[in-house]
Amino acid sequence: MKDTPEMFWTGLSPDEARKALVNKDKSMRDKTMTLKEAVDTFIHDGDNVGIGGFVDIRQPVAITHEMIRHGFKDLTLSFQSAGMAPDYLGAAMMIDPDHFSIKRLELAYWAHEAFGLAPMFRYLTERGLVEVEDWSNANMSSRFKAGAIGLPFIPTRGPIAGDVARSNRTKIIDCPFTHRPIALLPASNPDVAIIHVNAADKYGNCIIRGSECTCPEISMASAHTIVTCEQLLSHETITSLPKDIAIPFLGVDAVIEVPYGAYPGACRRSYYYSKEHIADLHRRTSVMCKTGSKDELQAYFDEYIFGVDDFSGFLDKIGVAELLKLKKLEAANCERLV
Amino acid sequence: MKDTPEMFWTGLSPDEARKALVNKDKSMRDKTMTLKEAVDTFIHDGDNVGIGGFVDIRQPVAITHEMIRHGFKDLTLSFQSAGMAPDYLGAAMMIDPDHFSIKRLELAYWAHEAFGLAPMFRYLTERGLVEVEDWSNANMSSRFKAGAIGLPFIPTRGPIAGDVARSNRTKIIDCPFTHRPIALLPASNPDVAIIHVNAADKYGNCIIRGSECTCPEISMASAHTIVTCEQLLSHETITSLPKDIAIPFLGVDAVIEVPYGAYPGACRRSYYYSKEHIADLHRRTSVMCKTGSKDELQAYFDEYIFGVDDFSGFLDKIGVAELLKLKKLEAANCERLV
Amino acid sequence: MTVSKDYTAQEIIIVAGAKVLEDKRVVFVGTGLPMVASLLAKMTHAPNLIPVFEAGAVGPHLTVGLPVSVGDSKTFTSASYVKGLNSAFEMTQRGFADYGFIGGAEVDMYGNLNSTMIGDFPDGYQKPKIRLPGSGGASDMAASCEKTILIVPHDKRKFSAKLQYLTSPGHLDGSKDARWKAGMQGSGPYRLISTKGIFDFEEESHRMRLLQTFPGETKESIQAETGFELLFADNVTAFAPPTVEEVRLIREEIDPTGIFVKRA
Amino acid sequence: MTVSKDYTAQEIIIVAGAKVLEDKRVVFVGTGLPMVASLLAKMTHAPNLIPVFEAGAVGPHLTVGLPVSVGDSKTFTSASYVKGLNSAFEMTQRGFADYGFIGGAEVDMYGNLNSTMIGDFPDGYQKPKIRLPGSGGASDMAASCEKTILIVPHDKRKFSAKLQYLTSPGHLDGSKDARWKAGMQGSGPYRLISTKGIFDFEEESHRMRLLQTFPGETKESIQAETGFELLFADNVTAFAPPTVEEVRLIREEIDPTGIFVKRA
Repeated sequence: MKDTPEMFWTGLSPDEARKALVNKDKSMRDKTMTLKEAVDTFIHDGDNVGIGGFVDIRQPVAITHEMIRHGFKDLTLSFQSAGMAPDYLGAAMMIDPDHFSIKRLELAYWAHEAFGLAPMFRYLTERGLVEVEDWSNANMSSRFKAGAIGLPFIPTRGPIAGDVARSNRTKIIDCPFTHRPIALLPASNPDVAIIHVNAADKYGNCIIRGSECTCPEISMASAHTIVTCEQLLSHETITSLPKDIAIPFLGVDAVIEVPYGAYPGACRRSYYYSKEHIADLHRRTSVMCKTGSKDELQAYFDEYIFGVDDFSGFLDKIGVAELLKLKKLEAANCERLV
Repeated sequence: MKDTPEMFWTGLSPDEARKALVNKDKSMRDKTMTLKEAVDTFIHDGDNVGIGGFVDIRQPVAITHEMIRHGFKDLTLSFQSAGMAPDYLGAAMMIDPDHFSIKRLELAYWAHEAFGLAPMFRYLTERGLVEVEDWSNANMSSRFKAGAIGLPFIPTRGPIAGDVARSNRTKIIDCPFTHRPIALLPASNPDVAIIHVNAADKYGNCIIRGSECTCPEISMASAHTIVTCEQLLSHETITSLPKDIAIPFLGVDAVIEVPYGAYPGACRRSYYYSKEHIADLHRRTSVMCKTGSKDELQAYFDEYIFGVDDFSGFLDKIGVAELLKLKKLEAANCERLV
Repeated sequence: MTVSKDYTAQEIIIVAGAKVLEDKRVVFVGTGLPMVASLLAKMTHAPNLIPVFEAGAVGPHLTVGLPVSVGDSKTFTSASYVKGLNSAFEMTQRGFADYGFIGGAEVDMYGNLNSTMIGDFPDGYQKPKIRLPGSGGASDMAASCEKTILIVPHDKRKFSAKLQYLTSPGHLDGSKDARWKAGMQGSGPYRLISTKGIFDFEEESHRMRLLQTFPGETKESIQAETGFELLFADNVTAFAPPTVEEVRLIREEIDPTGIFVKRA
Repeated sequence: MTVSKDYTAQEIIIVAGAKVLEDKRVVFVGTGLPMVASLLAKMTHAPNLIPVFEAGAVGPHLTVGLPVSVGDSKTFTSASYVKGLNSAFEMTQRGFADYGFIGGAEVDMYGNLNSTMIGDFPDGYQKPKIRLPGSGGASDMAASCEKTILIVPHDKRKFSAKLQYLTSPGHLDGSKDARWKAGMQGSGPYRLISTKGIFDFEEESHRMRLLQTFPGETKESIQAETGFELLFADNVTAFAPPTVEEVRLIREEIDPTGIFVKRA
């Protein structure tokens, strides 16, 4: 019915994704480790990285900081709508592409809603430094879902007409039941998922408050999953309400307790956004976009990422007052005692 | 790749299902009514009825009793695995097909696991009194899911080879991405869903404990949904933990508080199975299968269904001791204070 | 109701957007002005409006303040359902969303929208002149909400004869049943609200048609700032300016800190 | 370990089934004897076995007793995940289930199973001689679990040259890559446990092959009760009878009220 781009798989093909799971140790075992160990073990150059959260909620910020300290080449980033996580990774590429580079983006949206555009996205795309494949939010969410449930594709009634479906690997067929056109979306099975959640046990059973975004789907779709959590709880506490578990231990490979691990983004029940911190990073990035000078952006990275050993070092620089302020704002959002 | 049965839709076609929703009042309004009103308003002769629960857990028994008192003709019953609900409806047809009749079954399984076969199923099928379309549990669950999410079909890697896919409207195509065969299952959009849940508010927001079975999918797929609940709670209480809501008010048309509404089946946190009551109904049905005499089965219906005005009349005949015994057993299953 | 003499272009858009919404309907709310318009509708003629947000919240009462994101924690408190993105879009695909608000950087005469890129598609797709954020959920809402309400600031380049990229499908080429034939659901663009007036799409041609002018605008002034030929309703009327009370609600009750509504 | 002199046909099946299961693996547990076998495995050599039930429970510790149904409340207490049927089957389709137990009223030499009907398919489908319960989740497990373990009581009519209905796909016609070519995942039937012995499926032909005989049986006695020609492993061994402790665990700890395991 139309020319579709040539088919290829990024991350794992459906058959590779199945094989990866068959051969995997699925046992209920202690998966706690340091974030450095997790990033070093489960992320590799060239990987397709599935990013959890949505815009600036529950973005896996601490994991991106550790990835930047580590350095990676030629990553593919897959997400529906994201802000802070690709911001950090994109800015890292802007200041030193030899240390950290993104090859490709499969996405629906990279910006910050009320907090404005992502200058990193404009910088990388308008200079042609990354490949882009545009999808919609429902497209990307469905692609992760297809990957999570072992299907090679999933149908959608979504943006079947227009240029989105022409920018990507969507295939449009005649529905064999209704004989109307329907779009088929190829599954996404990333090599590794990076996810921040509210609580987890050491086996990787995760509780998410507020929107689950597409985190369960990305975790179950990926060959490996790194989870940071606000709170590490006992298995007995986590399973006392089994229906609260959004991601079962089977979908998780590494668990790290990182309070405020999504800061300066928000995490329901724990903290609201730091609009100011986000704006500061964007301002420094915009300077580089406009003047070509990376000094201010480099200074941010030197202070907050390269200048600390881990995310607790970053939080020390942010300071207690800021963190308590955001905690208080979030308690009001939730109308609850903390 | 193979001959597939001719395509037709039972219940609503995908396009009809969409239209039914577009024209529907979706407002948050008081949907409480009597079960008699609900059955009279939302179920009609010839309807495709989607049955919630699984085998003998959370079967909508009270609703089936009211349906039998009302009398219906030529129903299609759609479910994955069910026990007590089709048992009652099937037995009603056995004793008086002029008052109550089933035309067709779309199902994966009708029996009782540890509690044995369903003699009603054997009676109706071995005499050729109902049309049957066999599917698997994942097939039926996926078909309801496709209906719930507005898709005309959903792919599956399930029993693509063998006779199940030859018994039904599955279509097998070459996957346009992997070029391996894949099965496509047509959506199921029943005319009406009958569902029993743990708790609901008057708008129809439902909380389910233990397995959600396929209840959310069936509710969202159907043109109308009748929900009975163990406990009617305030909107504020139900929404104080929004993530516990398994079915939103948008998917519900009638809400009736019916404690023990799944008895003699089980309902997590509330009561365990009554193996004895189930066995008694089966024994009476088996007599009719073997001897042709419907007296014992008729006596059951006369006493427990036609002889009472509503489900509370049935419970009165069951008696307090039995209900308290099953409640106590279930508390032990859940390891919790009641 | 006293007419306000002190309102901004954003505020008249918000008031117009609110008025399009019927009470007791489900509205899929995008970020920004649609949130403010939906809250204003709820506080005025549509107290039982049901908002749905794409991160997954259904029907929150929004008593804890204006969300800054469609995934904001404020959308989950008192919600009647919270799963994730798939659930929100699946419900919409099923037919549960009566209205959806969408915006874009460009719109054409059939209500198609661009929020992806300025430049040459497909040849310049990998190196656009200006890269916009991308579809997000806009193209999904455009495909599957029953009716969509478009919000686009009015200028000649934004109201374009030919989009540089078609992100969110409207009435496509305007031909009969074009959306249906393409495989989509929903009846497509229902209203467009710009900084100059309110438009619908004529039943046969599906072309943009001026219904109401905002204060200070005329058919001619609006056509002059539009990059294609507009249709005009038989009876183009003047849209009443916001009332003092509406402006007060926006500034004092809904967005007191100016998250989306700028004072200037 | 003392060998028991007092065990039933069900009990030796349970012991054999338990022994097939490796520790730390995921087993999709069907109703009946597979539940007892999985619990026995957990209590003996496989304490970290992970049971999955098709109503949706993943990894419960099963400390509140033997479930009577795969949707029994006992499966949810202490579970690590509970959604519904779709989630359980989706996980299996994805590849999370290492083993699945399935049964049937008929099995053929390639491990295909019938649990739907006795009669003439397709002509007599709408009026079968004997109507069985139907697939339930069996055909899904057969298609998508990585390895399946079949449990079928041994008699000549049940071990049939030609199934009257193929519910749960095994090795299909036994040809090379038949399952793969048909579009399924999983390597198919891995073991079959009958009331007479333990079988695998030969690598090339995918035909049923006797590995071990239960006490009192020989190659010949088993072939005599099988409706097709069996293959025999090079070294057919005798399966050790259940131990006193295994029988005690089954009767006293796992199924004290005889839900699935009959005393006779």
